[in-house]
Amino acid sequence: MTKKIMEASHAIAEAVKMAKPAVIAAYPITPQTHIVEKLSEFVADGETEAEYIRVESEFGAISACLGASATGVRSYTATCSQGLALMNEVLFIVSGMRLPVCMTVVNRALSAPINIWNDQQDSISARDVGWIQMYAETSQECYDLTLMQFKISEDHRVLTPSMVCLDGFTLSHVYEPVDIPSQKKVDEFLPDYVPYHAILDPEQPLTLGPIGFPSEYMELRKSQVDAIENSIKVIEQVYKEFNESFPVQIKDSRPEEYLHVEEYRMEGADIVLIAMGSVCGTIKVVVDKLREKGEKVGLLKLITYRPFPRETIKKALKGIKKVAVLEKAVSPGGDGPMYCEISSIFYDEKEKPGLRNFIIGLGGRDVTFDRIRKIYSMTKGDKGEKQEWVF
Amino acid sequence: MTKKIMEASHAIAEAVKMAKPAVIAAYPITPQTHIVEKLSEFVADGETEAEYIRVESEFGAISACLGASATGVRSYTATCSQGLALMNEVLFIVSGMRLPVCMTVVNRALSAPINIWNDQQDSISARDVGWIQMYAETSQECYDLTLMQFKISEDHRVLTPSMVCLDGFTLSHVYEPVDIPSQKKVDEFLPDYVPYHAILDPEQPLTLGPIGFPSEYMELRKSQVDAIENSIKVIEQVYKEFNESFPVQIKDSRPEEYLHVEEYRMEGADIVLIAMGSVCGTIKVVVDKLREKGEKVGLLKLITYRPFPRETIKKALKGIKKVAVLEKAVSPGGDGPMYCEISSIFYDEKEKPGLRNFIIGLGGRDVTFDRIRKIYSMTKGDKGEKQEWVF
Amino acid sequence: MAILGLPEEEYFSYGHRACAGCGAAIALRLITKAAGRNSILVEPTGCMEVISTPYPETAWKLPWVHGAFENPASIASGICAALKVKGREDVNVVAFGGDGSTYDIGFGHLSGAFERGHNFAYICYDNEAYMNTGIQRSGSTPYGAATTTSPAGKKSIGKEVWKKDLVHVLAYHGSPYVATASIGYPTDAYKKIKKAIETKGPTFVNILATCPTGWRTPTEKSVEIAKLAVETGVFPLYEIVDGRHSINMPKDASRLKPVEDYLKAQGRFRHLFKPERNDKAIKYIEERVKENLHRLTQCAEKCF
Amino acid sequence: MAILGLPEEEYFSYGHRACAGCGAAIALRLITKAAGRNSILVEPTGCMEVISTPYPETAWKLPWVHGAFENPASIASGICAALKVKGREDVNVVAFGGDGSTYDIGFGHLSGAFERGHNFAYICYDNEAYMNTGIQRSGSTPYGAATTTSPAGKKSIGKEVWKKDLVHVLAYHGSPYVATASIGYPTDAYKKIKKAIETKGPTFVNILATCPTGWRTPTEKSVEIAKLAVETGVFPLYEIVDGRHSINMPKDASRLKPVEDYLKAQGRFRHLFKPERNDKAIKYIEERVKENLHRLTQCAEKCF
Amino acid sequence: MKEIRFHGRGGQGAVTAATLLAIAAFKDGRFSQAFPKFGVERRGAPVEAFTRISDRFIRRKNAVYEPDILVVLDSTLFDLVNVTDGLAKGGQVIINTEKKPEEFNIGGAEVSTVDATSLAFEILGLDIVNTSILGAFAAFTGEVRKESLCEAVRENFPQNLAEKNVELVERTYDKLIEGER
Amino acid sequence: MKEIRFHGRGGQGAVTAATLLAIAAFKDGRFSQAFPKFGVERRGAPVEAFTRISDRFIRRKNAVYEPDILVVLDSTLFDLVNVTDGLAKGGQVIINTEKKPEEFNIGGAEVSTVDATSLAFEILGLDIVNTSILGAFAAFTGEVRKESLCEAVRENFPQNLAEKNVELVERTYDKLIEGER
Amino acid sequence: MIDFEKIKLKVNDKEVTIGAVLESKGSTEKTKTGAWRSKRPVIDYEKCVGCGICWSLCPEGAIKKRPDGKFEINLDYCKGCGICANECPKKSITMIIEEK
Amino acid sequence: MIDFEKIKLKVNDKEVTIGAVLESKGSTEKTKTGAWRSKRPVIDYEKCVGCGICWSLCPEGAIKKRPDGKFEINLDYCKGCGICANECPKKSITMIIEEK
Ligand SMILES: Cc1ncc(C[n+]2csc(CCOP(=O)(O)OP(=O)(O)O)c2C)c(N)n1
Ligand SMILES: Cc1ncc(C[n+]2csc(CCOP(=O)(O)OP(=O)(O)O)c2C)c(N)n1
Ligand code: SF4
Ligand code: SF4
Ligand code: SF4
Ligand code: SF4
Repeated sequence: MTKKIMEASHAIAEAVKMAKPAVIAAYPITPQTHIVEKLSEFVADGETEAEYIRVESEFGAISACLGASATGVRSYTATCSQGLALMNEVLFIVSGMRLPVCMTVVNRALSAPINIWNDQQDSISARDVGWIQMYAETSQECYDLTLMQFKISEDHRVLTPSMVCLDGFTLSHVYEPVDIPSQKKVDEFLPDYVPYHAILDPEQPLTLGPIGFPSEYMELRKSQVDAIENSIKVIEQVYKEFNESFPVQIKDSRPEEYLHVEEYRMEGADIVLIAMGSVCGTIKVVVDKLREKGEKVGLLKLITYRPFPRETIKKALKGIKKVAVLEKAVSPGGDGPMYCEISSIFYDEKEKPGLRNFIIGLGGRDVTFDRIRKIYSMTKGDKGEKQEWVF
Repeated sequence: MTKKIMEASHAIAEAVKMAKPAVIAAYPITPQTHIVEKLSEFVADGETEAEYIRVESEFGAISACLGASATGVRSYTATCSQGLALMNEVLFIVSGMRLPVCMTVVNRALSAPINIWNDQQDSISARDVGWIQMYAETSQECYDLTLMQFKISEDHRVLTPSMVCLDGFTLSHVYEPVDIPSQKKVDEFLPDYVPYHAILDPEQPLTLGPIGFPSEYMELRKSQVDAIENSIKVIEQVYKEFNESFPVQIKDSRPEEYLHVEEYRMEGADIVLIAMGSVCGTIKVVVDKLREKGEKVGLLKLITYRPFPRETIKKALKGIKKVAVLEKAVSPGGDGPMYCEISSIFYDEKEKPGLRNFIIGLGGRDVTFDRIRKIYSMTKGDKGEKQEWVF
Repeated sequence: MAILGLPEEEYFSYGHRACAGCGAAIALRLITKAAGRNSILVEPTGCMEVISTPYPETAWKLPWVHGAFENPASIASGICAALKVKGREDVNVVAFGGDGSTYDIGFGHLSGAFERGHNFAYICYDNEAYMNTGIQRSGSTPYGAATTTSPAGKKSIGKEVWKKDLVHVLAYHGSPYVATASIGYPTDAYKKIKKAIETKGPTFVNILATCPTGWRTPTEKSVEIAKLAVETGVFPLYEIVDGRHSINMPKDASRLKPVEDYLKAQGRFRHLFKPERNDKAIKYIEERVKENLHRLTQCAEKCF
Repeated sequence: MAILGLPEEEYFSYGHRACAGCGAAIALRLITKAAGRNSILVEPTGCMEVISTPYPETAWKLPWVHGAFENPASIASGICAALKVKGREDVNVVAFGGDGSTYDIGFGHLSGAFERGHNFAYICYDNEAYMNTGIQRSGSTPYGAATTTSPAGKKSIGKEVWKKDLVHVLAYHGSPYVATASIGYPTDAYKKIKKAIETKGPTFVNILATCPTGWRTPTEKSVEIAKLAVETGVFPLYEIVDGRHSINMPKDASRLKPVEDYLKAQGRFRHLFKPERNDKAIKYIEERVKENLHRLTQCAEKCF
Repeated sequence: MKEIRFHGRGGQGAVTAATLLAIAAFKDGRFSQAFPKFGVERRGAPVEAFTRISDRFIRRKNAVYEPDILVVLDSTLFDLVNVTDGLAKGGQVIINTEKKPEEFNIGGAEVSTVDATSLAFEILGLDIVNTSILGAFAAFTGEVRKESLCEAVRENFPQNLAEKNVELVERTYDKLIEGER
Repeated sequence: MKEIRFHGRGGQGAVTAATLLAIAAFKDGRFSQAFPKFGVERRGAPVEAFTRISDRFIRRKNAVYEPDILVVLDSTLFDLVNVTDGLAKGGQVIINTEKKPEEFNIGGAEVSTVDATSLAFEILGLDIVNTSILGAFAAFTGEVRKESLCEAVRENFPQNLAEKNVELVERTYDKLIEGER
Repeated sequence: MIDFEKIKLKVNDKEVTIGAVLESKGSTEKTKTGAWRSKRPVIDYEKCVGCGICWSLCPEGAIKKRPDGKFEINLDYCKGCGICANECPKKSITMIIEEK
Repeated sequence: MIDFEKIKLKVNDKEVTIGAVLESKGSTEKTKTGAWRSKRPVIDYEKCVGCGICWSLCPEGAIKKRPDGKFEINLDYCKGCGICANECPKKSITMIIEEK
């Protein structure tokens, strides 16, 4: 166990190194580069046994991970934005083949116009691809969730690839304190990957990726959807095990206990803001300040986004009067993606909170204290439209 | 005006030919092939002036369309499934650049396992890319919507690319009666494309596709989102103009009047099924049969899906007791995409219908009368879970 | 047990759903025989993938994986890396795809894998069009051939540009072994594929495989036509080993059969002869075939 | 007005945000001069795109479009087709990108566009790594160079494979004109680019462009080092016109400067000399440079 | 509405037959629809194709499960697939065969046979039976007019094949109508 | 909490300085955070970097708008960018310059200057001032201990540069503390 | 080793495997594609010299070596393409039309 | 022709163009990148023979021909890379440190 101050990118690289993947295949893209550069150093210096494939594109990266994972080893990649969009087709394939590939997404806006700064459009627009998604607020969470994602994805009940998402620059390039446990403890928590359903090996020849006819395709899809739905329980278990194995070392650098959501000062709250990722840190500060002034406000931070923890959210928001959903992504011509999903949770409920949608921080627009305060007061005062962009 | 019996694919090829695009760039993929093969014939026989670029991939196809559209000419492509997923990155770029590229999507399931049959996962999973989407039930609608999409996309208030989606095989490969108007009438309805904001021309050198900083990116995105939101009115106008220019020739082969939605036997209905695409034809037959038995059931068919016609839907469902949303797509780990969007429309309403979600027809699973009846009776009897897969 | 130098054991089972007379299916039999039991196979989307794995059936008797249409070379890269880490570098990694995947949509990734230098063999079963989707032109479709996206018509003679020379293109990627082969010469093809698999580094064999459906030829002629392609010089057989060419066919152009024999035998070239003969196009093809052969011979003699 | 044979007019404006001493910026000046006013430019994502179009500013004075990182050749294809239909085939279509786009992620599409035979020129400003994202290795990075994804380390000597020979690869696509150039020889480069633009069909020039930031060289040496690359034979200058080579540099290897001079001048090769000299690697580089030159000379003399 | 299912082998023209029938019915002033069974079948493999004929625009887009009429282009298919699967009660079956209807025992269905192969050989010199069997269809069912069929063939076949096939339709039709066989 | 903004030019090491400061503060047992202004700036262009120091874990991830302390690595930046933008009332400004603090007129702020360039030339033989100015920062603000800074430098610089830079930190610090200038 | 019993799931009324994985056992042999055939190869063993050319070229792999060194055709899978007949150097194979 | 006034939109408090389109007018000249410079080239016109080599090699295009045939440097944009000084065959350019 070492407490260090390090970039979130490097915390992830550390976690990946300590998870001992056999194959890393990645293509550089800002702001993911610091992760893969660090991993390259580890490889160059022999600090990891992993093979690093310097692919010619992100399409190549995810495909190489597919190949490696199908050969029965742990495989890892990292990307974002244009790179994630370029992987789109293969993302569906990897999850359909139930290969537990693990990925880091360093959230960045999508072109056009081209923009290298943060929002979450990239991974949000990949919400249908059948991957587990978790979002990190801090460098510590980056490290922790990265370790956990391998365990979750590879669980035999899950066998579903996963993304850990962190905000580009706003988190990825921030140096802050992180606690890195010992390799021994990590090994205990995360044993080697043992293939369960798929491995390319002349000892037992298998056929992976056949054609699925109308007579079976829908059942195959259902079994995949069931697996990701059921993973909600497995994720809870892994969170729990992690909480027990790795108690908090640096106060406030992560939730006391990992759960699908983190409830921040929600006791007795009338108004709750919902958000994901690094902006939650900033919101917490504003919540503290508002609470000081006697405002009954709290934050509901989503950590697990796919599978969408419907029951947990519903429970957490029970009795809340007004909820503001803050999103760093849109669905042009439709309502905010997270807004829609939350509204669907409450559709059948008698008692439900007032729900507002705020689009924030697109393309690196900073989410300042003022902007958060504005969202709070608009929500409180029922001002503005159902969906508001906070510029 | 000729009434002909033809494959929906060919109806689309006819419409494209008559819309006189300058550049067609497409890559073959089942079940889109009949469209591009027909277009290839037209080109080979000199029946169109269009340049057909036989690209090396769908990524190339959409990029070539981008280039052509940026040069100020009408451009067209067609694809589906793996091909649409491969285009993903550039779809966002084309809409961000506000280039009115027009595309046909011949809906097909996504791998893995690979499956060439119909569902709508491909275009539904592209609902965030900033393109207009319309879904056709019949060959006539394929023809009509294809003509209209050019007019809509190129409207100076819109300048947003569009997809016309039709079910693979289930519609694309069906021969049925279609009325093809004269070229003269088509020319009147659809004049040449006149670039408004972007053209690559040495006469007036422009820079297209610059880098957008955090200081402007969010405003640029907003202006794009506004355009697609506002297109709802333009689409209505174009529908109207089309209705006037091209009255129905073949009864029942299309709505009497194009609107964002088609209300089928919704007068006095207690229960309404919502669906898109060719399955609506089958549902209509079942609705008729149920009505004969005195059941108060109707169908709400969505034609416009992006922008999502929230107000129209809300109005149409006013007073309805129970609604079943039938979807040929899922968002693994989340609720049905359309289900979420519809629930979000009603979030703030006091009076709202009971809402159910049925996943149907994935990977070519036929949607039979029985399955539709089952959905109806489950909805009526409040049987089953909120989301049900109808195998 | 070997017959005609080919192992008797089959790794690609009957019951597959290829058309009768499919040349690519012959190629698959040869590829799998050359690979042998200790191999992992990678295949992109295409006819041979579709006809071989109709879930829950599979024609394969070896480890086999299909991902997408574009990425067999990338998947193979991942497998190679995984095997390296597992200390199982004795296992052959063999990717094979149609020309659509190889020449077009998957070529960027193939090029990348060759640049990186993975130890795998890539075999293209070259049936000169996208057959699975119904005979559309590919970068490998020969000049003048009619396909559904390059139909012959009033303003079109079929494919309007020459076939991409992928074998040399990959040779110039620094591959230690590239070769052409034809299902018309199964023993030669088998040997070349085996050599490709045994050579360390990224290697390539392009095996011409008649598609009776797409070429519009009688099913029984599949092998005959694949031979004819070689005998007329249209599809020369050669190897490039570490940059050195060696041709294994008559280098003397005068000993070749007329190119016309090859064209006439196939429906996809019918429009060059009917309703009237297109002398210009036929001549162009003949000359270019001759020129290519000349260059190849020169290379074999003098250069690399 | 011309100076040193180069038109005086500038189409790429100052105020752009390239690093001081950026060789690629020199290349852009040359490319735009060769293209001239009647041109449309296409550029992929990369340093030169980022530094030239910081909205709402632009350094361009010509029609210019950027789509993505992968697709300049495809966008150019669309433009060519559109111009054809508009009857404006007099307009030059010039695409240019860094080596990352050209050699790697965009190469499949470039290959496709060359196969189809569009009438456009593609210029690669070759700074031998992904610079925009912070100096990662590309298919063009030379053997032994340290980058952030191929760092030198205990188990690594930097990039472990040889630079992709894209010029020949594209020549074998049947391009009527391909060439190498260097910002060290601006007039030569200008002429070649102009020739590429004027030649009908898909043409290619690979222009070596020092990146002081990525190569870890002093800014004032950018041109000197680009010359040195040629003078040492590391980056030979030649054209291939309709398949025939012609070399425009000393063919006599004995008249070349030592390869070491080139390596030593650059931080990216420092680990080959410090802390201790890596004789094996240096020798390997020298020999391979010699061998390449030898092949090239042979081609120029005997073959094509 | 009548639902018709064609059985043939990949390459035999069952899909074309279904389409031609739909076109002809449309020419008769009726409404129709035709589509293949969407598969990945290759040449030689059993295939199916469907036609629906009605007096109103046909809305349904689901598969045909209970055909009223079966058209079997190749009698060897009986050994291969369950040809009569779902055949509606009182349905009709038209088979290309040299055999007599009595030789087929298809519970309750009305069986008609035609030696389309011989006719096709006679007129086309080829074993391509899809137009011949359409002539038989017209003759046996009366669901479509011979003239419309001929027109459909004429418009949709390449010039060099059209007339021969029209002849084949007519010959088959006339022969059967005249009860010659 | 103290918020510090560094101004420099691309390539001058402002980002490294901000990071080292954060590391040093952490070594002091405090909490800290460092990050650059996220841009596409190239060598030579003005850049900014930030450090936050606090006694609790720092949660906020928004930008720094009202820095308490400014550190200016290159005084020519004053002509280029609005260096003092948002400077908190009573804030501190540390400038690398030969000039005296009095020569700068920054409304209300406490200005300190250090000739880091000369010191860097003297000790490193190079114009790389980021470690020197950190020594000055420690001396002027007392927000971080010299020893921690030295440790941070030692751990984060390549061996061949570490000791010289440690010397530079110390020299600068000592010189300023002793008030020698 | 993958235990195929473990990776089977029952969904709806169908049994499917996780990720659609299959054992590479050549299970297409369940489908007797010989039924597609309209012509059938018949070997004249008088002429056959057992060279094996037909064997090497059959797209189906439907020709097997007999103990006597000659070759025989597995009509369960032979699709009747006629390649063997066309390529047999001894012209010992004839294609005959299948009985209907 | 595109009318730039028409394609401007006011969003929030910013004016943006549809699709982020710009006129290719070399408007980066608004940004005086000369400010990035830490060294400055000074031409000794005694030595300069007006060959134009510096002009051809400046990455900024910051060197202009003067009416007298010699060349001058536009210090608004010169970033001080020193290429001109390094390449001048007459060694007529010296790089001097910018005043701070
Ligand atoms: C991204 C993508 N685009 C298109 C397709 C459709 N597709 C599947 S196979 C195929 C053609 C295959 O051609 P080839 O590689 O030559 O193999 P063949 O079918 O000839 O054996 C196409 C276009 C696809 N599966 N994925
Ligand atoms: C699909 C995708 N992947 C990655 C990136 C990130 N990216 C942008 S530019 C670049 C490198 C450019 O390298 P090169 O083409 O050599 O040009 P240079 O920057 O050296 O001028 C990369 C990796 C991207 N924009 N899009
Ligand atoms: S990093 Fe290199 S290529 Fe990019 S602007 Fe700087 S010098 Fe030019
Ligand atoms: S006819 Fe064809 S399929 Fe049958 S055995 Fe001969 S080669 Fe094989
Ligand atoms: S090719 Fe002819 S001779 Fe040879 S084994 Fe076959 S049947 Fe016998
Ligand atoms: S120093 Fe560099 S930027 Fe300045 S004028 Fe000389 S070459 Fe141009």
